This record gives sequence, C-alpha cells and structure tokens, in this order.
Amino acid sequence: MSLALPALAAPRIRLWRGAGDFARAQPLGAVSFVIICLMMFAGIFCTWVAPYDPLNIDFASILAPPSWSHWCGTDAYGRDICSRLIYGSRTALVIGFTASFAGASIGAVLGIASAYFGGKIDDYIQRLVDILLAFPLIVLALVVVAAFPRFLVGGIDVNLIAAIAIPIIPRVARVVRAAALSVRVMPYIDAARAAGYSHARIIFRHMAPNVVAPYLIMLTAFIAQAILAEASLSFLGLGVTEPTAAWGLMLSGNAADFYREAPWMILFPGIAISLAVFAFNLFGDSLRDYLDPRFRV
Amino acid sequence: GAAQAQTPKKGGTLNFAISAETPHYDCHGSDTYATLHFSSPFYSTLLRYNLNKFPEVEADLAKSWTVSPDQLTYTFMLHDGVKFHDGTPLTSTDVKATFDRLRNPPQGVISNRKATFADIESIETPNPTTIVFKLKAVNSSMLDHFASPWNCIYAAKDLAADPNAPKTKINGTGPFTFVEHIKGSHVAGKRNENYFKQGLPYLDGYRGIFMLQAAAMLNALQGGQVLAEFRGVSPAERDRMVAAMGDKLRVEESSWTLNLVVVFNVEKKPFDDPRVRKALLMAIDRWGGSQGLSKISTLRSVGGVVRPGSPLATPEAELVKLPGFSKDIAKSRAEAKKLLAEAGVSNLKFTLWNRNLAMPYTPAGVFLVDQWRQIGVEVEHKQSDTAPYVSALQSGNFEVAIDFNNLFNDDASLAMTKYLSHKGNPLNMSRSNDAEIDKLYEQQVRERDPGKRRELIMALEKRLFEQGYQQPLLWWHRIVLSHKTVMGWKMSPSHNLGADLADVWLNQ
Amino acid sequence: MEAQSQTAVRPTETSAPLLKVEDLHVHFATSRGLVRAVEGLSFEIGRGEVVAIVGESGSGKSVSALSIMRLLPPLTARVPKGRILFEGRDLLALRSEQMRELRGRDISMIFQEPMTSLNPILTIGLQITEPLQIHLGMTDKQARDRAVELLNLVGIPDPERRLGQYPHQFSGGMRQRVVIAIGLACNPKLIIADEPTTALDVTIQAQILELMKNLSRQLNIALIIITHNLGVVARYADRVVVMYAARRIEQGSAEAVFHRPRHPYTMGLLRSVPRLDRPRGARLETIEGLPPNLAAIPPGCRFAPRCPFRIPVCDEEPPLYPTDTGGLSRCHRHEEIAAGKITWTGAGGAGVPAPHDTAQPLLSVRNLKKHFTIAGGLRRKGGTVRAVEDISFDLYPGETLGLVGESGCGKTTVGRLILGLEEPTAGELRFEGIDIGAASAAAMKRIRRKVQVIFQDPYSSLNPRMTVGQIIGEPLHVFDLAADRKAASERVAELLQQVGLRPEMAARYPHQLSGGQRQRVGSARALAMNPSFIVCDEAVSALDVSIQGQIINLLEDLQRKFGLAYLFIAHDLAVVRHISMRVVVMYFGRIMEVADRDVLYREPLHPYTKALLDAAPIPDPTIEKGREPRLIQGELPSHLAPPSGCVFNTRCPLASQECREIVPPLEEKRPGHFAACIKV
Amino acid sequence: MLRYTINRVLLMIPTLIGVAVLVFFLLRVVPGDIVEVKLRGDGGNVSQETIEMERKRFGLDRPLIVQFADWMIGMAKLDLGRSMWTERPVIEEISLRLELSLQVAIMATLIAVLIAIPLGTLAALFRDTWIDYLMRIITIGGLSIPSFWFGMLIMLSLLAFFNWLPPITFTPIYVDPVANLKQLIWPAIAVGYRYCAVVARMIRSSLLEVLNEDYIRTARAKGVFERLVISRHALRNALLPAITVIGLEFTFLIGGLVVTEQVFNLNGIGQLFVQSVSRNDFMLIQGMVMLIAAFYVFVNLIIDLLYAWFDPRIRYN
Ligand SMILES: Nc1ncnc2c1ncn2[C@@H]1O[C@H](COP(=O)(O)OP(=O)(O)OP(=O)(O)O)[C@@H](O)[C@H]1O
Ligand SMILES: Nc1ncnc2c1ncn2[C@@H]1O[C@H](COP(=O)(O)OP(=O)(O)OP(=O)(O)O)[C@@H](O)[C@H]1O
Ligand SMILES: [Mg+2]
Ligand SMILES: [Mg+2]
Repeated sequence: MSLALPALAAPRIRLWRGAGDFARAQPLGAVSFVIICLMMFAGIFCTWVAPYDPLNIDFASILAPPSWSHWCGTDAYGRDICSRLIYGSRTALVIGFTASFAGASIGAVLGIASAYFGGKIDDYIQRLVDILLAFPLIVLALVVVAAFPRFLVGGIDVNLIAAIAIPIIPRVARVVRAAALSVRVMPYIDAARAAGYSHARIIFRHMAPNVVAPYLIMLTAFIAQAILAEASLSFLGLGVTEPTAAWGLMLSGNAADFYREAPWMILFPGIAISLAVFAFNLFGDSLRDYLDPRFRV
Repeated sequence: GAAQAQTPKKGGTLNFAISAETPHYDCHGSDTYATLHFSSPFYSTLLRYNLNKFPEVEADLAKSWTVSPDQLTYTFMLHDGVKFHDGTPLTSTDVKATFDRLRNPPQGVISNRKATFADIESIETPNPTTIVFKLKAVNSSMLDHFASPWNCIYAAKDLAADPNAPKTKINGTGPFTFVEHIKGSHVAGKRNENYFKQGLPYLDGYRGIFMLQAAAMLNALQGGQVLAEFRGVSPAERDRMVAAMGDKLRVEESSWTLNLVVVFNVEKKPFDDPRVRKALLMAIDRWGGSQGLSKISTLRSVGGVVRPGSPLATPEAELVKLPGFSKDIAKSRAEAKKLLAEAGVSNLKFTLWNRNLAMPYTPAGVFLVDQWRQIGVEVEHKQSDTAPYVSALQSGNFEVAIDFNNLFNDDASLAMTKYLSHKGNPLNMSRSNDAEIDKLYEQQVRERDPGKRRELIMALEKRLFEQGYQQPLLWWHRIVLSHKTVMGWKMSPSHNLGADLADVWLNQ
Repeated sequence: MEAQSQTAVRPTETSAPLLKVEDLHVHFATSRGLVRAVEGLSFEIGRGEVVAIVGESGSGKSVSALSIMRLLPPLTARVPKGRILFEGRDLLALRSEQMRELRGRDISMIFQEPMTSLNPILTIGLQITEPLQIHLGMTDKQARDRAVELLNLVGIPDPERRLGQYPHQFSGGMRQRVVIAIGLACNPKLIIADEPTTALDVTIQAQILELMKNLSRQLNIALIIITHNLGVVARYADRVVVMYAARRIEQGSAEAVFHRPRHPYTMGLLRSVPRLDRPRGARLETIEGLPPNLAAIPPGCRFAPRCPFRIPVCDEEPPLYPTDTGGLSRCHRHEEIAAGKITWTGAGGAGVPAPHDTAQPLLSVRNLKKHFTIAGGLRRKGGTVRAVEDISFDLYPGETLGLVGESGCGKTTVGRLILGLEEPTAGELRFEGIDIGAASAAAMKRIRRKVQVIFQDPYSSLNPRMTVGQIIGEPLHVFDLAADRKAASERVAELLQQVGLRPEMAARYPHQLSGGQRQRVGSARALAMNPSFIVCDEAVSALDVSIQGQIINLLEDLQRKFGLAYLFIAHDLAVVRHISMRVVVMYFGRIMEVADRDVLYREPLHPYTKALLDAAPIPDPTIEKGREPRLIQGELPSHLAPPSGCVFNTRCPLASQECREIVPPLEEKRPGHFAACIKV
Repeated sequence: MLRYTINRVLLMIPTLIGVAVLVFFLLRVVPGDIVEVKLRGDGGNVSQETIEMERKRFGLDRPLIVQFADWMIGMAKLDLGRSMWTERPVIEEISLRLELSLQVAIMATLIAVLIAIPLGTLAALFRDTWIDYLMRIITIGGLSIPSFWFGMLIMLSLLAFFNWLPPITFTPIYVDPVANLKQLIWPAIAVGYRYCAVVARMIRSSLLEVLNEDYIRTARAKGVFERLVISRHALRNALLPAITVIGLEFTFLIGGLVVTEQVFNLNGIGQLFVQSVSRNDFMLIQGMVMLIAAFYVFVNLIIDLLYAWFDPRIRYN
C-alpha cells in the first residue's frame, strides 16, 4: 500500500498546495486564471448565459448601438453582439484548447523522442522541424483549410484545428527537445538505464514528467496563439464560417463595411479576443515564472 | 439629366477605381468586367447599347446597319478613315477576322462567345467598309449580341501574327491609347488623337487604379484619390459616403443584370424530389428578405429569370403566383412544412455551398440558413474559395448551393441559358434535364413577335419554378458612386456597359 | 554617522584590525519564510593575517562574505543588525557609490567557480584592466602593462598573447589564476576567497593555494579563506572561525582549534574525516543527524540535537565562552572538554570486512578503450577524446576497489562502461566470466541487475517526480521481484531501514530530503535488485564531512551484510584509502598504478601517485605548516592533443627523453603492485 | 569559422527541398484548379474542351511527378516559372510586392528593437517592481491584441481625430519618402507593437538569467560601475537570444502580414498569397513559399553567424 498510496496521494496534496503557492507567488497569474474560468463558464453555459439566440436575424434592429436591450449593440443582421460574443467564447476555447493540446502534445513526443534516441532519429526529426518552421504559416493554414474535405465537430472544422495545430508542433518540439536533452543527461536517467528498464518506460515514466513544465507553459501560451490564429483565419474567411458565432468572424465580413458608423461591431469582439488571449498569455507567463526555478526566490 | 445638358469641357485625367485586376486583356476570352473596365477604352465594337434609351442599340464602328425582313441577313456600313492605334487603317476584313475568332476560335484561343454567334452561317466583306453576316436561323437577340461590349474589334494582321496577341498586346480603335499597366497598381491610357468620332474623347487620359478592398476604395473615393468606381457598391457603403461627402458625391442606382440563384442538385437525395425543392423555395421570404438585405448588401429586387424592369420581365402581379414568391410567407411556410412531411424529410439536414465572397454571397447564405431554420431545416453553411466552389458545382459534389447568374448584357435569352438541360450546358449546376424547358427556350429565340416571346418566357419560368431545379434568389442592385465633377458617364443595368469613357469629361 | 565618528576617534590606530565584523545578522525573505542565514557573527582580521571560516554547507559562510562585500541579493536579503568596520569605516553605512569604490580596490573577492566567474565574451585583458582603469584611472597602456605583470605574478606563461584571449581558452586552474590576478589588480588590503579551490583538482588546488599564501605574505594582504576542507585550513590559516547553523560556535588559532577543540562539533568534525596521516581506524566516527533548518531554528544550543554530550542546560542558547586555549567556544561544557572529561566517541563498529577471495574475479576488465568523437563541425571542431585508453583490472567478490585520479582522467567513463551506459570502443568486460559484449539479451538483463550504481550528485540522481517509495519500488515490480503490492511495499520499508531511513520516508519526494538522506535512498535503490556489485561514482564527494562519514559507514555495513563488491570512484585520496582494499590510480585515461591500499599509500612507486599524495593537505596544522611544498607543475594536457609516450611526461619531475617516446606498460613491479613507469 | 559557415549553408539544402515537396503536393490536394477559376469563375459559358485545352496549355494534364520534376529543374536554374493567373514570371509578380513587404518588416523591426531594448532592460533591472509589472502588462498586451484589430483601431482613430486616411497607392521611399512613410508607418506600428513585445520579453528573461551569472557578481566585486556592469557585461550576453527572436519575427513579417495588409490595403506579399490561393495559382504560391522558406533559412544562417561573431566560444573553435 505504502507504495501505491503516496504515488496517488502525494501529487494531489501538492496540487492543492501548489495552487495556493501559485496564487500567492503570482497574483497576476491568479487573476488571469479567474478570467479564463469566467470564459469557460460563459462558453460552457452559453445557452443559459446568452440573452439572445446568436443566429437570430432581425432586420428590424440592424446596427443598433449598445443599449439595455443589446448590451454590445447588434450587427448588420440585427443579431445581438453580446450573445454572439458569449457563444463565440465557446468556439474560441474549443479551437484554442484542441489545437494547442494536439499541437503541443505531438510536438512534445517528437521532442522527447528526438532527445532520448539522438543520432539519426534526432537528425530526421530536426530536419522535419526545420521544414515545418520554414514553411510560411499562412500558406499552411490557407492550404490545409482549403485542401481537405471539411469535417465538422460542433460547427467547428477539424481542418481549421489542424491548420492551427500544425505550426505549433515544430515550435513545441524544439523547446521540449532542449529541455529533454538536459533531462537526458541526468544521473537518474542513467540509473534507470542501468536498471535495464525499457525505452518506453524511461521516456514516459522518467523523462516525460520532468519536461512537463515547459510543456505546460507552451500549452497555455499556444492556446492564446491558437485563439489569435483562429481570429485571423476567420477574418480571412478561412476559419469558422457565418453564421457560426466566432470572434474573428465578427471583425471581418461586413464589419469592415460598417465599423465606421457602428464601431461597436469591431470594438467588443476585438476586446473579447484581446482579453482572452491576454488572460492565457499572462497565465502561461506566470506559470513559467512559477515553475522555472531560475525565476524563484 | 442636368449634367448632360452642360457643354462638355476638354482635358483632365480621370482616376477611377477598378475593384479587380484582369489576368489578361482579351475581351473575347473573358467574362469579367475587370477586363472590360480595363480594355474597353482602347477598343470599339460594331454596335453598342444607347445608354440614354437602354436597351436600344446604336452604332459604334458601324455608321449604319440594315436587317433583312427575314431577319437572316445583317449588313453593316463601317465608318471610313478609322485607324488602329498603331496607324494601320481598319477595314471590313479586320471585323471579319474578329468575328471569325469569336465564333470559331483557332487552336489555343479561348472565345466565350462561341455559342452566342453559333447561328452565324457566313461573313462576307463586299468592300472595305461593308460587312455582311448571314444567319442559319432567326435569332431574336442577334442585335443584342452585336451590341455586346465583349466583341472588341482586333486588327486582322495582329491576329494573323499571333491568334493570342490580344491577351497581352493592346491595339484597338478605341478613344484611348494604351500607356502602361503596373501590375497590382493601375492601368493608364491617353487620348487617341485620331479617334474616328470627332471631338472625342474629352479626357486627356485616365488611370484605372486596382483596389481590391472595398474599404480602401471608399477611402480613396472620399479622399479624392479616385473620382469614381463603375462597378457598384453596397448600400451601406453608399450611405457612409453620402454622409461623409454630402453633395460632392453623385449616386446613381439601377437594378442589375446579376442575380444569385438557389440551386438544388437533383442527383442527390432527397433533392431529386420536386416536393422537397419546392418546399425549400417556398420557405424563403423574398419580399421581407429584399427589405432587409437591401440595407446591408447589393441584393435587392425580387424577380424571375429575366431582370425585373427589363421589357420582357414578368410583372409582380404574375410573379407572386409562382412558388417562392408568395407575399403571405406564413401560409407559404406552412405549406412548405407539409410538403416536406409528405416527402418524408420533416427534419432535413444539408450543407449549403456558397462562394467565399463577402458581398453579397455571405449575406445571402446567412439569410438562407436563417430562412430554412424557420421551417425546422438545419443547414450547414459552407463557404469556400472560388476554385473549390466552382469545381464542386461543376462536378456536382454538393446538395444545395448558391449559384450566380452573371448576365454580360441585358439579353433575355442569355438570362435563360442557365436553366437549359444539363447535357451540353455546363452552366446548369442543378444537373436537371428538362425537354420542355429546352423547347420553350428554343421557341422564344426563334420568335419574331415580342408579345408572343414574352408568353413563352413566362411559361418557361412557371415550369422551372414548379420543378424548382433552381430559382433566382434576389437580383442585385447597382449603385455607382462618383464625384459630381465626373460628367458624361452613363448609368446602366450592366456594369459591363459604358466602360469606354469616350463621352466622359471632368467639370473642373 | 557612526562610521564617521569611528574614523574620527581612531583614524590611524596601528593596532586597529583591518576588518572588524560586529554582531552581524543577515536575513533572507523567502517563500519558505524568513531564513536567518547569519546570526550575531563577529570576528576581526588584522593586516596580512589569514583567517579561515569553516563550517557545514549552509552554515552561512558565503553569505557572511557577500555581506562584507555588500553583494547580497538586494531584493531578498536584509542586514537587520550589525556593523562591518573596515579601517574604521562602517561598510554597511556607506553609500553604494562609496562601497563600489572600495570593492576591487581595497577589498576584493574570489569566488568558487572558476569556470563561470569570468565573462565568456570579453577578453581576459579587458577583464583584468577594467578595475585598474576604474579605480586607479590608468591609461590603456599602463593598465595593459600592469595586467601583464599580474599574469606573470600568478604564473601564467606568455601573458602578452594571453591578454587577447577569451576565458574558454583557459583551463580551470588557469582561470582561477586569472581571477586571482583580477583580485590582486589594485593591491587590495583584503581578499576574501570563497572556496577558491573546491572545484579544482588536488594538484592544481595546491598550486593555487600556495600562490595565494605567498602573495598575501609578500604584499601583506589579509586573507579570508572560506572552505570546508580542513586540510586546507590546517595548512594555510593563522586563525579559524568555525560556523554552525548561522552562528560562530568556535574560534581560535589554527593550532588550538585543531589540537584542542573546545566544541563538540569541532571535535566531531575532526574525528569524522578520514586522514592520510593516521592508521586507518576500523570505522569512521560520525556526527549523526542533520544541521537545523535556518528557517525554523529550535531554541537552545543549535548543535544539541546532534550532540552526544547533550545535557539539560543545552536547552538554552549558550553564549561564547572564552576558552583555556585563548579562543572562544559556544558550549556550556567547554571546561569539561578542556579538562578532558569529555572525549568524542562516535558510533563504534566492527572491523574491516575481509574480501572473500575466490579464484574467479567477479568483474574482469581487459584492454578497455573508450574514445568519444566530438560531434559534427557545427559548433566545435571535431576530434576524438581518448577518455579511457587500454585499461585492465580485476575485481573480486566482496572487494572494494578504489579508483582515484584527477578530474577528466576517465574515472566516470570506466564506471559507465561497466554499467553498460556507454559502448566500449575496444576491449572486453567479463562479469562472472560472461563476456558482456557478447552476452544474450536475457543474460544482459540478469547482469544488469547484479551491477548497480550510486551517483555523485545526490540532487540529480533521484527522479524529482517520483516518491522515494516509487523510486525504490520501481525495479521490484518491473522485474517482478515482489509477489504483490503488499510484498513490494514491505520490501521498500525493509530497504529503507537497511539504509537507515524511517519507512515513512517512502511517501516523501526527493526535494523533501537532505543530501545525505538522498544518498541513502540512492543506495536503497541500488540494493533493491540485490546486486553483487555496485559502482559508486564519487558517492560521497558532494556531501559535507559530517554526512560523508555516515554514508561511508553505511556502505561498509552493507558490504559486510551482503558481501557486495564496490568500484569506489573518488578524487579524495583519504576517503579512497579509508574504504577500499585495493586502489587503482588513473591519469589521463590510463592506469598509472595498482596496489593494495596500505602498500600504495605507504610506498607509492609512480611519480604521479607520489605527487597526488603530496598535494593532498592533512588536517593537522603542525604537520602541514612544517611541510614545505613539493608542487607538481603544469596543467592537465588537452584531451584533443594527448602527449606522446608516457601521458604524464609533461608534468613528471623524472621525465626524460625516452618517457616522451615509449608508452610505459603496466607491469608488476612487486608482488601485487603494478605501476606504469619506466623509471621504477 | 569558414567550415562552420559552409556546413550551415549545406544544411539549408535538404530543408528547402523538403519545403518544395511539401508545398507542391499539398497544393495538389486542393480540389479544382486555376483554369476553372479563370474561365468559369465569373459564370462564363465555356465548353469542357476549352477547359481541357487550357489545362494542357499549362501542362496540368501531365503526371504530377513530371510537373514536379519540371518545377524543380526550373528552380535549379533560378526560374520559378510563370504565374498561371497573369502568365507573367513569378519573380516579376513577387518583386512587385516584395519591396513594400520588406520595408514594412524593416520599419517594424526598427520600431520594435528601439523600444524593446530599453523596455526589456528596465523590466529586468527593476524585476518584481511596479515597472516590471507595468512592462509585463504592456508586453503581454502586445502579444494579445490582434495586429489587424489594432490596425483597424488606428485607422478608426486617424479618421475620427484627423479625418485623414493614409494614401492607398504605394510610392517607393526613394521616390517620395514623405508619401511613402505616410502610408507605411501605420502598418509598421500595428505589427511593431507585438514584435516589440516579443523582443522585450526575450531581453528581460535572458537578462535576468545573465544577471544571475557568477561573472556579473565578479564584475560587481571588481567595483565596476553598475552602468558598465549592465551595458558591458550583462546586456551583450543577453542580446544573443534576442537576436534569434528578432530574426525569426522578421522572417515571419515577410508574407505573414496577410491580415494587416488587408486592413491597410497594402499590395504586399501577404495579399498576393491570399489572392493566389483563392485563385489556385499554384506556380505563384509555390514560388512565394520557396522564396519565404529560402528567406527563413537565410536569416537563420545570418543569426547563427552573428552568434558566432558575438560569442568567442563559437568563433574560436
Ligand atoms: N539568496 C538567498 N536566498 C535565500 N536563502 C539564501 C540565499 N543565499 C543563501 N541562503 C541561505 O543562507 C544559508 C547560508 O548560505 P551560505 O551560502 O552562506 O552557506 P555556505 O556556508 O556558503 O554553504 P556552502 O559551503 O555550501 O557554500 C543557507 O541556508 C542558504 O539556504
Ligand atoms: N559523452 C562525452 N562526449 C565527449 N567527451 C566526453 C564524454 N564523456 C566524457 N568525456 C570526456 O572524457 C574525459 C573523461 O571524462 P570522465 O567524466 O570519465 O572523467 P572523470 O575522471 O570522471 O572526471 P571527474 O573527476 O571530473 O568526474 C573528459 O575529458 C571528458 O571531457
Ligand atoms: Mg558557500
Ligand atoms: Mg566523474
């Protein structure tokens, strides 16, 4: 028991204490975390939170300025911007999380493998990484989105997620590899090898947990990046398509035509994007400062 | 009106915006106004539309013309002393060469007018200033075809040298001569000093500046960096500019020879069932939609297959009887629901293909999704770039799509070609084959009496909508903005017309 | 203000000490709470005097030094109390600008890490001339000449050329010389050296220390040496300050402190170091337990918890009593100690484990070679490092084979080759007669289990993400050594007890353990697979003297219990002598000498072994001060350009022409005593 | 050093080939082709054979491998082929836009670096003080605000406050610097903000790292002026990692400005990308991708050489 129990119990305890320390050490981080939670809440319970149906066209109240009935005004179709923002947070989060998680995880595995095996494997992976890095993001996105027959999950195109996730892979792979290299030379890895454990065991049991810090940091940072990317792609009309509620989309299309008369059309979505991305960046940042011993007092 | 009354002033350079850049200069092989707004000022055509009394036609290169009573022979007298920009005089052989190229282009040359001039049997040139066209059969819109702006007259020797010369080389008889084309920036022309029409053109020259962002174009217009854009803007844009520029701005409006079309792929279930197609059409509140959409998009007029307001258009009173045009939308939707139930697809789900252009495709798509939502049909809106979109429609890998009918002039027959049977007609995306429609079309083309022709057209329309293969959603509404200083330019229902700038002058 | 009045009162009082630290307190505000790093430290040092500060790691030595320089981390560190009078001026009261002027000119400091304490992207020249130009306003020319002079002084050949070079072009010893040169640049009155040689090899260490000592004598510079190497203290210090848990616990002249310590800790410390000059006792006497956590210090005498002579009085904090030896001691019972009523007896124990000598060696190494080709020309020029060159030796069951040599000589590589962590370039390894190179996968797996390892660095040798329980238990269920979870956890508990840890520790994470405890866990992990042979790579080098003793004893106990064989890699000759039965001396990838311990230490044959033994200082001032230095000259040669013939010829006092030509074979000069030298 | 350089240059080749393969075959997955866009994009009534004819003319009917080989051979001769839309040389098409994109990128870089260095340094020096927090918020803001939205706001405020808008036609800086700046300064600012943020943060963290180094302590112990400690000992070491980000961000700006260019209606590489993708102008896309990839590897090379130049540990080995 004493073997199994601590294994399970200890991390949980540390998690809670960790959360406490984190809040104390990184007040900004804590704030950003609260913002993120709010977003998630809005995203998950949007059907209850949102005052209107985001798809409901109402030509009677086109481009209505912010008012009590429409907190953020309405857009060119008379749809309630506030509601669309709330529903949009779902889109943003789903894309942000899935893309960033997929990208970061694949990248991490590549990075660790690259560092652990070294030699040829390392060379090949590094070459691949170089190629992906040299490849202009925008083209990658444009083509991936255009190329493959689209496959929808909850109104969100998996291609879009792929398009956003792929560029993340090489970047994470680089960083994780660097971290993994320093872990690779740690005596406890030698000890594990001397004990004759399998590669899989050493990679996943001994190395992976020790590069989890850079992984987490990159993960949060790239959630932010992914949300931005989604916004940009939607702005180009490559991402989510009307009438789905998505922040980037709300800045594009006929917003371009109307934002001079109806600034609220671009103001609030812009703020929403910035705030969300800000929160994730700040959180990732604080996480870095918190996890990175160099930055600890 | 009043503007035209003043006596034109000579001189000045006109800067206007062209919201697309043409890939090449050849009118014959193009369908986009981008080519015309670029090339028209350099070229002449045999006839042209008289934009003051549209849709009447008037002479251009031809001084005059006669049509034989049996409507099978067209004879044109050319102006004499007409010179190409490179100095070579224009003769009937040049015209013949041009029309031969149009009706059966040599290997490697593309003519999008092949079908249009298919009825021509032979072209004769009795003398340098006379040219005679002999037709196989009566064609009620032949004059329209001769007046079409796409038939730029090229020099025979150029074509002899290289059939594709016009793609890259400009040598016409038009009011302006080519100066430069800076890719991604602008095209410039200057006055053709020996233009065959005396005293024309008024302008010393012009600059067509390519501006692909509407927003940027409007800024430029407001800032006076360009004085006009001759294709058309959205109402929102109009309103903004009016607000910004007040009476410095001239706004001209007209219905437009463009419409969006709802297309059902009859080869895909359940759209092989007329009831489903009809039901979906009936759920669309065109009259309401036109109200709303006209505020935010270039969509406006409700109409049948022929442009509303044109001589052969179906009057509203008749139109409202057709499925999808009823003004009592509640009743119409209830009926639609019933039809779907009969067809056994009460909770229908499908993907609506749409082109990825902000204006007016996106609004149309958003509108349709919303309309169909209201009879419990769940629609997924797929917007994609032109290439995938076109190929999907061409290959029939779609269920329902928003297609577009770009009429390059105001000819009724042209307006109907889209609905002819799929075989031999790549324009018909619904892939429907309907002998009756083909028959009606053929009859109206060969019909000499306008009254009877109109009957036929209405019959065709009725058949088409009852079957509901495809149906015009809304017709576009053209709004052209220009500074009041720009005079002599004439508004028309087609943005392909009046682009030669010969009569345009600046009032400074 | 006070500083001024001080200077006013006695401006030119010759007897006045150069530096006088009075009741210095240093606190750190950390996430762990307030760390009282230094408490009430007072000492003084006169001109030209050499004072040593010794003490356990973490006892506040460096912090004290840094606070004299006013170089403590500004954000976290506070000096709530105390004065530091330098020539009568209170440094703590100076404006930072005034302090800056003092630094490098009057007081300079030499840090522990020669590898990192020079700026990699600036030339040595610039780094030496910098203080000259800043403090003495020299012109480039003057500064340059002075720099050359300095480099000569610290014994760096060809200074003119060297000035233009960058740190990475110097060896560790050379860099430390440069650092010293910088320290000397402006003829300071005081030099503070924080562990100036800890990172260096014995031979180099001796060179550097001699150099510093001589310079301080010549230039009459006062010297504060911070170290935990008692030998160094004995050799160089006039007076000694012993710190324990942030406090000064004893002080006195070197002789007094070493011969007549008046504090139990000091006594214990002196008894617990293995010594080259004394017959090897059966078992090291050790100070059990750990120093207190400075964030939460228990009341009373700070050493009491570890003190065998603890009595009720010890519950209150003892003051500093003046002792009969003229020093100071912070122990209530110092008189009894003086009276000899109290003599230190650590945990006693049985005698040396006898090697179970059997015909067949457990491990036999033949002509082992390992060459590293340094990777592609991208960042570095390619080349091969001959880390291990033609090594052969046998190791018998239950035996401890010591492996000594200077840093970089290939000790670790040998260990790694035996562990199968590196592929040998050539040569054969036989374990229980089975050729490891040719062994089947199954056989390999078996061997792997029999051969285990304990690493040097207690911090990085345990996976920080696993609990002690998991670390020790892992092999059990990977290799099904335990029937079920229950059995496994029982085994873990048993192992923990065997290495002297309480079973509850299983729930802890490594970062919750002290260095010594981690080494114990490391040993437990090695034992879990009941091996017959353990490679101990510098297993105790990173530990404090007092802890070191504990681990060494542990290893011996285990050996006795399980008849283990050890390959004991270390560079501390005394430790090797203490624990091992036979000793292999390596130099530059080759074996120089192999002999039974006592033989080797009594009458070494190889000049290199001699040099090593000479260089190592003994913790006894009378002996050390008496002994005049027999220094081995020069640096380790570069691995990329190894010397021809005998690798040692570049530094060997006996070296002759033929030494540069023929590679001496390892021959049995006397029965059981091998040496690779043609001169003996 | 020389062999190092050669080595690096050789390493570029496989990367570029990889990019070529990737882009070529990736593009071929996109349904439909430029011929359809050209002839049917505007609903023109053209027969299938016409389409086929055009395909033939562009050589789209040949097997992919042949097309690929053709293209690669062309590139070997530094000929990127012709745009299928305008049928003009790809080089020509690109060079028209490159100038503008380059200028914006360079201006953005200047703005960013000039602001970032002091900003990052201050933040590091006053770590965990309000200065640091402020700078942290500002820079994270830079990472968070979409450049294109920022651009919109700039436009909006220009219009609102000065009722003025930047010119829309590009005038080369050597023709009329004023007009040129009037147009390009705004996008440069719009993207410069983010850029600046990235660099400043890098400088901050690497400076913090360097300030923990022993040699800084040594310098202080020598009594070097604090100014000098920072400028001579710390900053020079800390700038190395910053160089990398600067370089990478810079390459990103070439062709990465798509959205911003849209907002400011700049006729730059980014725009060209979007247009040619929407037209399936494969040759042009491929050409641009190769150009940018080459640019990327080249800048990386420069960075590494700069490293070597700055850092003697690399230079002398
Ligand atoms: N910057 C710091 N922040 C917090 N605590 C510190 C800091 N520096 C030192 N300490 C604490 O102060 C105490 C004394 O540290 P110091 O470095 O003086 O020990 P030391 O005697 O030099 O040990 P060693 O022999 O290992 O160098 C230790 O407990 C250490 O944890
Ligand atoms: N993986 C490696 N690649 C290249 N060179 C190496 C590698 N491992 C060790 N070396 C070199 O081999 C030589 C011997 O290294 P090794 O670590 O065995 O020496 P050591 O005696 O253990 O030194 P120390 O006492 O400092 O631990 C050193 O010069 C080292 O630089
Ligand atoms: Mg220390
Ligand atoms: Mg070692």
